[in-house]
Amino acid sequence: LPLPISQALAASNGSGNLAPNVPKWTLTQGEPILSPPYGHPSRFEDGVVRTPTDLTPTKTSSWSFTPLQDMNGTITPNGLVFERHHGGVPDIDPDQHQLMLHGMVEKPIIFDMAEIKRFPQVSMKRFLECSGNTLTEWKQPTGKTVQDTHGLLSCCEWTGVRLSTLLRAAGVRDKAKWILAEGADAAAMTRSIPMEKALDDALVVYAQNGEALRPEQGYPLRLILPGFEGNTQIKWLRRLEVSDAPYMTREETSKYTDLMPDGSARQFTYVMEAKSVITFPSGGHTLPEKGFYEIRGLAWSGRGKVTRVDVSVDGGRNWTQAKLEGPVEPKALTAFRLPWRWKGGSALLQSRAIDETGYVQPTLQALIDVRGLNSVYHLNAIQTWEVSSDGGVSNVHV
Amino acid sequence: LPLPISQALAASNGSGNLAPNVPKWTLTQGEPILSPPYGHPSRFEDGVVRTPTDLTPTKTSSWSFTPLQDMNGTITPNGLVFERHHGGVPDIDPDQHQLMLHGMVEKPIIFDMAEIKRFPQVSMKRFLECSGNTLTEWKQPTGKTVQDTHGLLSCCEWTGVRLSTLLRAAGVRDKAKWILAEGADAAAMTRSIPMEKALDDALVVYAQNGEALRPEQGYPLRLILPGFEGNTQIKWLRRLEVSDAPYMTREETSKYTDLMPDGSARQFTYVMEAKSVITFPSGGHTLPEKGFYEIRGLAWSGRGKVTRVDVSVDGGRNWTQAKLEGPVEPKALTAFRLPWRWKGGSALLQSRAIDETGYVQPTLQALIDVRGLNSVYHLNAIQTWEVSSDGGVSNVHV
Amino acid sequence: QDEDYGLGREATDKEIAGWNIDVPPSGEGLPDGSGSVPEGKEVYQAQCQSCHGADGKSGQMDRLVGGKGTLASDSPVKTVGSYWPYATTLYDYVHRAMPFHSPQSLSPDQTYAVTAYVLHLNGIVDEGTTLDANSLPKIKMPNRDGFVRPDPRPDVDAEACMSDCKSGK
Amino acid sequence: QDEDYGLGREATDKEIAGWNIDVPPSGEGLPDGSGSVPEGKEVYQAQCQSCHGADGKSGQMDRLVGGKGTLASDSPVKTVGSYWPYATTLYDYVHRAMPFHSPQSLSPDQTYAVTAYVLHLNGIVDEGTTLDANSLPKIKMPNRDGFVRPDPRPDVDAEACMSDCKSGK
Ligand code: HEC
Ligand code: HEC
Ligand SMILES: [Ca+2]
Ligand SMILES: [Ca+2]
Ligand SMILES: [Ca+2]
Ligand SMILES: [Ca+2]
Ligand SMILES: [Ca+2]
Ligand SMILES: [Ca+2]
Ligand SMILES: [Co+2]
Ligand SMILES: [Co+2]
Repeated sequence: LPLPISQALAASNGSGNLAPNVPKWTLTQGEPILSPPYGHPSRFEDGVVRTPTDLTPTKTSSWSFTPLQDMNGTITPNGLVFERHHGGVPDIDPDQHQLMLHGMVEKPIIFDMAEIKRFPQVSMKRFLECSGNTLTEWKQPTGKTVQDTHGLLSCCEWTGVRLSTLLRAAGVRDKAKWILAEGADAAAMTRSIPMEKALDDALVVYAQNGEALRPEQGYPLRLILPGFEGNTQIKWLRRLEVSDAPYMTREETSKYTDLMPDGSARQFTYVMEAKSVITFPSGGHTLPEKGFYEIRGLAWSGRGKVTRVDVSVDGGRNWTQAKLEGPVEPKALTAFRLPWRWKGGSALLQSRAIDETGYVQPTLQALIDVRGLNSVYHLNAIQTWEVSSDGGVSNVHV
Repeated sequence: LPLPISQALAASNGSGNLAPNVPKWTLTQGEPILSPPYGHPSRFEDGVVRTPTDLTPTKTSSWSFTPLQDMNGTITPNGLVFERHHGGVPDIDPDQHQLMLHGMVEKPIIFDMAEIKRFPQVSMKRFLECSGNTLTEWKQPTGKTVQDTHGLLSCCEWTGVRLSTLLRAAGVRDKAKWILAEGADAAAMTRSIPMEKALDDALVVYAQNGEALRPEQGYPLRLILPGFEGNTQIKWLRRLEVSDAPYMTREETSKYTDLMPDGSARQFTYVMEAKSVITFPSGGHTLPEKGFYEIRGLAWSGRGKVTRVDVSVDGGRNWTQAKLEGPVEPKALTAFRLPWRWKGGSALLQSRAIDETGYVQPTLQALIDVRGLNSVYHLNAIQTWEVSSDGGVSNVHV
Repeated sequence: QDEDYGLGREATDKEIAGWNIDVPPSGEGLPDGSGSVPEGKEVYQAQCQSCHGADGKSGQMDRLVGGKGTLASDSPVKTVGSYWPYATTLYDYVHRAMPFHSPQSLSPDQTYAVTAYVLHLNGIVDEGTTLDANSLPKIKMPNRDGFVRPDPRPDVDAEACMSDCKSGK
Repeated sequence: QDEDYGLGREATDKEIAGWNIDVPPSGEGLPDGSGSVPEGKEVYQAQCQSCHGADGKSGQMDRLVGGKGTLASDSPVKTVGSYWPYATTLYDYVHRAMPFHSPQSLSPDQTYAVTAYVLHLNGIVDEGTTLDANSLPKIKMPNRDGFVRPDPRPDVDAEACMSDCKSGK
């Protein structure tokens, strides 16, 4: 009998798994189900992981970045959501976790996790961005990749109870204007939240992209304040105290305040303003040849929906409106895409988001003109990637 | 000096981490960032995993179930997406994976992965359901949990290129009516896809919930046919052959055909009809006390958007419209919720989905009246969970 | 919309030949070669019966033989013989996926032969049969006309009664 | 909408006392006890200076001392002394989060004392100072009025020019 086709072809061609050969993984059974029961990415994606900052002297008060340059779509898988902790990730037994709600309320209450999960539930897809995202980019282009420059950014479907529902259960007193939110981590992280936000769209969540919150995202309970700077969205949430005044915690005085050129500092700058970034092609990518590419990126606004994204390939001289992936949700990452033909030579790629308030993402110089170079947080400027004539892509200022 | 507050309280109260004590995880630094770089769930969620069927003699042609009873929201995290393979999960090197498109086309083409990723991209959140989902439930209630009864169901944001874009690149001939899609796994899984579907909303995807497809979901490339039975959405996609006739593969003759009482069998029953299931409370849950609970579940339709879900607590005698979580996307899992007060005693919980075509999810008896008991696939009947007077919840037929 | 993206390259005939393994009812793509029932018995005993049983009925894995006349009964038995509409599917599937642990390892002759043998066990071809690219597609399977298309669903027309409904069924 | 879900239970005063550790500018919640600058120096040397330096300026971790007059310069130095608007924040933060590896381990006396010492290093209180629940909230920090509220953003009014725009800046 002659050789079977697959072996004959394998013998006739050196290039292993490419056509006309039948690849080796077709010729034998693969891995069984539940390999493992909770799955993980292919080993060929081992490079797609969060990366550390090198700016912090400890690794428990530190941050790590989401690998945006390798991602597609608008959901951040839970394993890649960026981290920012001030006292490490606690290992909390949910049966021994409580939420205390007290202060200027009719009835102070303690909830256990099972009780919190029984309240009416809502889910919403919302972005999460550290207000320190992009902070290395004020003076010169520093990050090599979009993970370095914009990786303190993620977007998940969060599920939990509206904070307003819990507040009504306790009965908020008339003069109450602020809420202190406190975490159960070693930093006992605290921020003051305006009552208006608490009664608007604030959530107390226990689930993230369908499953329980991840430990580094506040398991078993965290605050979600859609569109607010990440630090306010207290993780490992254990306590909410209602008050008539802000608490002036270290994270809203020493940190997360924005120093202006005159020496004054802005305080309670909560909202993450409209921002966008091209994720493909972006720093570290290489275009293999001239021809068709789709320019792709993400846009978001803490004030509501992104209504438009423009893209420039000449450093901001001319712009074309990109296509947005729908449904566009408020305060959520929104994917934009624009077809492009790279003709070789250098190109300067930029994107510019516009949100439903009409706010237009500014240039870096426009921000610096107002804020100087020492405000640290809230750099939401237009990012430029230069494609050089060899196809390499790098971070530049124009 | 007196004892610090936290130690004084710890000494005064035996219950460790509960108020007024400061929990031990607050009193010491937690884990550093990147513990690990690609994150995983809390150890306290170790029970939330996919579970195997016990119906298959091998573990490489087998399936595993998504733990719906422990989940919230509409996204299935990639590690929990149900599995159904016929030759195990191949370990494919994406640099050695190709897609061949040939047959009744002007120009047969081979793409490598890098080329496929350069085509214009789309993302959409769509459900995936095996047409064998719920097959154990025709004759009597069998599964204990909603993972057992409905766990061949997941929903992800898929990103890739429209199949129609690839077909246009090859130039489909006039008489072409079908496409054979083939996988690179050991089953070389094949199904015939109608051209109409291919040109409508079919996708060739490489990303799932933001990151690369998981190995058990077809890494590096799979077909997504929104609303069609899962088996047609060929994983590890390596070949598309265009033809004027269906191929009559084993999976569309011997399997995935629906035997009627008269001995005839329906073939090419692709669409997953409107279906819903209550995930809380569901089989295996226990209600700890009388009082307020929110009835929660998922609804979906392969024909488009879910427009309404009704819930009954008396076994189908009286129904109340539940609230749907928006934005409702077509052919995507849609969360529904209804407040409920359990007064003790027995209750029979049911949900009923209605889609934009006006189709109403049927009772099991209505299906059996038409299809008998041996059609195996496409059981989309109303599910009943009985809450007994001790708060236990179990699977029943009414 | 019909933009030429310039992506991908033309597949060569040789590349296509290596991967184009399917065998549709027309028989298109069936390779040269042939196999007889006795040859198939040898292949079957060496490579199949450990899983599917000596008689094709008693193995741990899918039953391949019997069940004729049971499809309309309460306990239908669906096999190659009782249920499969095309013999080409048997060739296609055995070559692509069997034996389970060495898919695509059978030569064309072996595949024709074991196909003939499984059909013989089902009483569809007699012991003297030899199958090849010409004869295989011509076999008329017993349940050839047993399949209904297109999909007749929706096949139930439920109403969304809201109160005082007939409970359950 | 204001349905009583009957979930959760009333927190007792004792439970609240155990967790209600914050110290806002009003001083509400400051415990009994007191601490002096010299006592604070002892605490600091034993528990703080390994990370923050003997002078509060030269440690591996955050600088706690100095920087006055630099806020409007090109190289601002933000410390407790130059930047923090409230002394209560220092008490609050040191008690809740310091020393880094043993948060909430300092007694009220120790916390008052080390707070006094850090303020003294910054020249805000003199060596003879003893702090307690009464005196701490009254300290006027140098940069008390340095903060602007409410948030004045949007603070740039970019235009979405589409063609022939002034590139870049
Ligand atoms: C090691 C075990 C094993 C061996 C050896 C094996 N098979 Fe199979 N066979 C299976 C399994 C398991 C299935 C079902 C696979 C699935 O459904 O994904 C199967 C399915 C089949 C089917 C489809 C049955 C149906 O009704 O759909 C046919 C036909 C078949 N085998 C023929 C053969 C032939 C011919 C050989 C030898 C050349 C062979 N098998 C060798 C395990 C085996
Ligand atoms: C093992 C190292 C370590 C020790 C010991 C330590 N600290 Fe710290 N301290 C830190 C780190 C790290 C930070 C920054 C934490 C962050 O930003 O999340 C910090 C921050 C601070 C800050 C806030 C600085 C600012 O400008 O925001 C103060 C105040 C402080 N420490 C005081 C103290 C005092 C008082 C002690 C002793 C009772 C102490 N620290 C002991 C490591 C230490
Ligand atoms: Ca929503
Ligand atoms: Ca979409
Ligand atoms: Ca090319
Ligand atoms: Ca073919
Ligand atoms: Ca209760
Ligand atoms: Ca307080
Ligand atoms: Co801010
Ligand atoms: Co079907």
